[in-house]
Amino acid sequence: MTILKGTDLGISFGGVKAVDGVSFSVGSGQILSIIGPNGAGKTTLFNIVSGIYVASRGTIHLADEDVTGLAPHKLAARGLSRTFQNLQIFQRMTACENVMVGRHLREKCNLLPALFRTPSVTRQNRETRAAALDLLAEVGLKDVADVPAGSLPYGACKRLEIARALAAEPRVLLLDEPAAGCNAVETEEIDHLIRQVADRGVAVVLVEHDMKLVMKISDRILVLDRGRPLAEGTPREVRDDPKVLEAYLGQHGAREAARA
Amino acid sequence: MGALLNQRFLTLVVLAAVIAVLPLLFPSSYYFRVASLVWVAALAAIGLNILMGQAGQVSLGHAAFFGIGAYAVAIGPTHLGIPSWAALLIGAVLSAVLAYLVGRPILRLKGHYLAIATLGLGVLVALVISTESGWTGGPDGMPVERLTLFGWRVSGSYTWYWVTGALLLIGTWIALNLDETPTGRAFRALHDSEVAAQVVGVDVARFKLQAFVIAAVYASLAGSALAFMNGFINPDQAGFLHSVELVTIVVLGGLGSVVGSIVGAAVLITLPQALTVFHEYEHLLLGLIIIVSMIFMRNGIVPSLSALLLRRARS
Amino acid sequence: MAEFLQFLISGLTVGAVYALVALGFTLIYNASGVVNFAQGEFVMLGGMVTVFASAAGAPLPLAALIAIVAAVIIGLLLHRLAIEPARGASAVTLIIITIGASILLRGLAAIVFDKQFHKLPAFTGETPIDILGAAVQPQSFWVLGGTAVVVVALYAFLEHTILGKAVLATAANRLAARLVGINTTTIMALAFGGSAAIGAVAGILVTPITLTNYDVGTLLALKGFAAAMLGGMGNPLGAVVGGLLLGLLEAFGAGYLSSTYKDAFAFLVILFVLFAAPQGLFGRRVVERV
Amino acid sequence: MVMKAKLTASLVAGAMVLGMSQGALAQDTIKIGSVLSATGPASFLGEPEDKTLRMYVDKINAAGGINGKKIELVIYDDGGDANKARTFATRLVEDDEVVAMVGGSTTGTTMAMIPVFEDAKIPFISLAGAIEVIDPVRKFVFKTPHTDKMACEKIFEDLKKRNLTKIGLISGTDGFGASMRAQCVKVAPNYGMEIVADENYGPRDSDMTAQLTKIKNTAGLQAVVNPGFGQGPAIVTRNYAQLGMGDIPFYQSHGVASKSFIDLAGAAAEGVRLPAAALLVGDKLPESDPQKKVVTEYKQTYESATKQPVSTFGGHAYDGLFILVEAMKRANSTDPQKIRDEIEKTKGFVGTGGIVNMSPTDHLGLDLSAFRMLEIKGGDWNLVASGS
Repeated sequence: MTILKGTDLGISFGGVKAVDGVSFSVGSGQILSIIGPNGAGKTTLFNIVSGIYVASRGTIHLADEDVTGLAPHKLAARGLSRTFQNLQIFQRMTACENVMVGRHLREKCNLLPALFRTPSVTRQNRETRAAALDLLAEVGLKDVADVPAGSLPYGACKRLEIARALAAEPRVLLLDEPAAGCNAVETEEIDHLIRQVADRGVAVVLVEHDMKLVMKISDRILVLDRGRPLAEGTPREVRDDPKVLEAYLGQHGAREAARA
Repeated sequence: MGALLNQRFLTLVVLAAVIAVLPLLFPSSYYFRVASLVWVAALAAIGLNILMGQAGQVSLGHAAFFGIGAYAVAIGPTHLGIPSWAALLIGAVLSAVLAYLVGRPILRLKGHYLAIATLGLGVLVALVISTESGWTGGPDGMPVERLTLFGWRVSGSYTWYWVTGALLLIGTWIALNLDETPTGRAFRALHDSEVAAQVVGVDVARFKLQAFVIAAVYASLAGSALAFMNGFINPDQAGFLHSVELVTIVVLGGLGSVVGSIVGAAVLITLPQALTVFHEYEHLLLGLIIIVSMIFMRNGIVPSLSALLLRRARS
Repeated sequence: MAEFLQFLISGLTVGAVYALVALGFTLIYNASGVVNFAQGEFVMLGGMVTVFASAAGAPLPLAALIAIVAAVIIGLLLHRLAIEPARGASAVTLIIITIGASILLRGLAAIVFDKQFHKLPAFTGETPIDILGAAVQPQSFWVLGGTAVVVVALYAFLEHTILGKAVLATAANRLAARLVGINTTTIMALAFGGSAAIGAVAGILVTPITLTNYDVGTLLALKGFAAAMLGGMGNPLGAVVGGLLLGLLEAFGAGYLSSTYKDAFAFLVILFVLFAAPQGLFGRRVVERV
Repeated sequence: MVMKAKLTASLVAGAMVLGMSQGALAQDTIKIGSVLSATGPASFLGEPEDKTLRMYVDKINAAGGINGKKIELVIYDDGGDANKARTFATRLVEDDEVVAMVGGSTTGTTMAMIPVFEDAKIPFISLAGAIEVIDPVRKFVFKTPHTDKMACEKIFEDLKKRNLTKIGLISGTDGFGASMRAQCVKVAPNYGMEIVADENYGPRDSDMTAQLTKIKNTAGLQAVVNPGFGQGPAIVTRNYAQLGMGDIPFYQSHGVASKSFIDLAGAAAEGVRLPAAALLVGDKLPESDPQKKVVTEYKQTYESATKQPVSTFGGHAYDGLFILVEAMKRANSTDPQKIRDEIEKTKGFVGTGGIVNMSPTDHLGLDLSAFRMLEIKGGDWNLVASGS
């Protein structure tokens, strides 16, 4: 069943149509990849879907509810979680605290008990930390749990963001270039991780440049070019679509590729 | 976790010990007076530090809440016949309500725009206080009735040293409590990345507002304490320069460091007292000391020194 | 009508000074990201040095020149000794440094000069000029004209010289500017020197009207900052418009509403403008990039 | 270079003061304290007060001190901040253990310090203007400057003589201006005055034409009074002339009583009237005037030592110091209680502000005759002949 559906989405900045008439849908346990050349509007689309930008047209439905224009934290409360292409980790907090913030929606968060640190607050804190440590173990960061996140290497930060996004126990997970800057072994690990998450019934939407990874794990692929949808289909359909080749390699390159 | 709990506990024990032992070194009650001023300023600064250091939101008008707290305990008993202790609570509630009401639109602003908006709020409150002289005594200020608790009349430098010291201890305890809770983490998260905090479900506007209200209540209580202690209050305490002084204490001591706010207050309150021997060079030296310490301890006194000690210990 | 004109000219004259202070804020902010709360002290220096140089026998134009040079030297020293060593520190740390600098400069002025109020003679006499019933001091025209000259000169410098374009490039993106070979340290020094000069000019122009002493800077810094934010931080045009607007708000507020609450009126307008336009009137609408 | 030498000197001096602060000479000296606003917005009050006190304490000591004991003067600068003043007051009482205090430049700082001296039972001679300092009478608090109420009365008296009753007020919103405005509004009916315009300006404002335009256009206006101090009244006076209001009689207060006002306001000051102490017109007083000798001597001493024009503010400090010194001589004791009693008995003291006759119900001891009505003519103060 479809859990996240975007219909005819569009937004423009200073007259430039960054996203223009894009529709997509993804079901629970499915992996949808969004690909396209730089500037195709992939991240912008993510920002619209996660509520950071407000679309100038189109609608978004999350589990059949119209969530168009809802603020990010409200979308998060409805089960949408994401990572960022250029890292948005909490630099001054430890790795573990980063993931604990990810559990925010699962925690009781009343001000007065917090100020006077009632026993229930301490207990909840212990539980949250345990859950966070489990997630860190899952992404292979258990050893650095109490290290300030700002001092972690790039690849570790990428995985930390995934752990934080997972901590919210989302129904839909948007991953923006999770494998960027990772070596082959790390990419392999992320590949496994994404598969696992999807198998748990989470809908995953992925923006990724690593075509090997995309072709391997995607159920469906959406190709964007200059903000417009170019093609949509299974990995195989998309790979064989001449329009896609052309967009990626230019007309000349497409002819070359067709000949090869 | 155990280590963190200990650190929190240790901070409180050390602070309590300092408050308890200092009087043994004081030759006269003038020193009690200066120390009480430090405790009061530190209390206000700790609150402001929750807003600035934890949640990362600037307030250049924080003395407004200090002034509201101070004038509540001056006006309440004098003009309205409200008992002093109730006026203190009313002041805190008023500050919280004002912070809640103006916080919503103001906290949508970012960085310098937030600074000017809070500054504007501070100027407005100070202006009302100094103009409505029928209630507030105008620019020359007004007397404050002594605080009476269960028949005990709280007065004298010595008594106020202990009262403000106890207040500071409670304020410190609460601020340290906040650190390791969902609320405290939400503050720090939205400071580092608002957008990332939002997408994991943190209602950024709500938490900014909470931090603003907490900081306002701290300032209001500190203001009330000072008014009771002085038995007199004037609009300077609500003014722009006092706001700047509070921000300077927070930054000088160290953004985000509770101990830093206490150290910052100690430095900025005692420095002018120590510099009086230099007569006309007092202000020049004060400015110089602020510049030099910010250059060499750019993260603030406490964070910079503890980082230095940590490095020493490692090598 | 005469009343309206009187308020208008009074507001514009005061506003022009706010505009110049705001312009100084903007220049330094653009080049370095620093909000310089010592900006008001440059205005104080401009007035005080001119007063003391002319008391020592220098003719007014020479005294004014000495004042500008003195302010520029102080501006450069401020950059070299206080801002440059703290390079990379957080914005709020740098603000506290400039507040320290402002306390220091005020203390220094109280010692080097004195704590008395001083005046300068109006440049071209004090006989008021009648404009449709409004009585205007000739010095007002010097203030307005001087401000216009500074604004035009700054505009020409920024738009039509290589160095000016380097300043704009640094303002737009410091890292990129460095990558294309712009010495951003020099640009920052230039900005501090330039805004000190602008401040000093403001001080010289306005002292015949407003008088000066060692601590006139604090309030001017406050108002100039407000003006810069009203216009939109980092936008020179915004600084000028914000300054003039603030001056007009005060004058019309005092004239038509309440002279007691005229500052309240000005700040209320600032608050409502910011609620409607969180980046000020001419600020860049930034789209968050994530 | 000079600055550096001066700095070194004060560093050394500072270190010495620190070293000896515990008063090795306590037996042979009398400690007098002072808290003044020598910097900040009220520095034009605090600075001449500071200079006067230091200058005359040196003179008294050079002449052998009081009953053989030298005066040790401790002065702190509160920067105009009442909270700081309060702390310094505590410091004077608790740490420096002074036997008396002459200071408190503004009403705000004075009011904040009063409880300290009342509690410690140490006499406090304030240099602040407002009437609330001595009304109600507090046992240990005295003051030397004329009250703002008296200034209003003196002005209204003069207006009445000229048959002018419809007045406009333009007041500073600082403590002095606001307090005097309130007093003027209060006593106006006693003199048949009607306040037809009532405007205000901030203590740091640089243009008051908007307020003055409003006053000018008020129907029936006959005279304007400007309660205020600092540079504000100078700007008001200039704007007054700029708007061509010169033919409407204009009154300043005793808050501008220094030659620098005439200097700052320039030609615009011509014809302005104000109530002030005899100090400003010492050379124009008839030989028979009892104050002539005191005020000309003080003026000469102050102006030759500081190269700055004399002000009545410094004069208030002079009066306070000598009222105290004479009380101490009479008491022949350093017991604060005895000194207080003697201050209260001050009779016929000829000071710069007038002839002081204190009593248990009057801790100021001046009457309206202490004020002279002056008019600025030819760039100088002139006595207004009574009856004109």
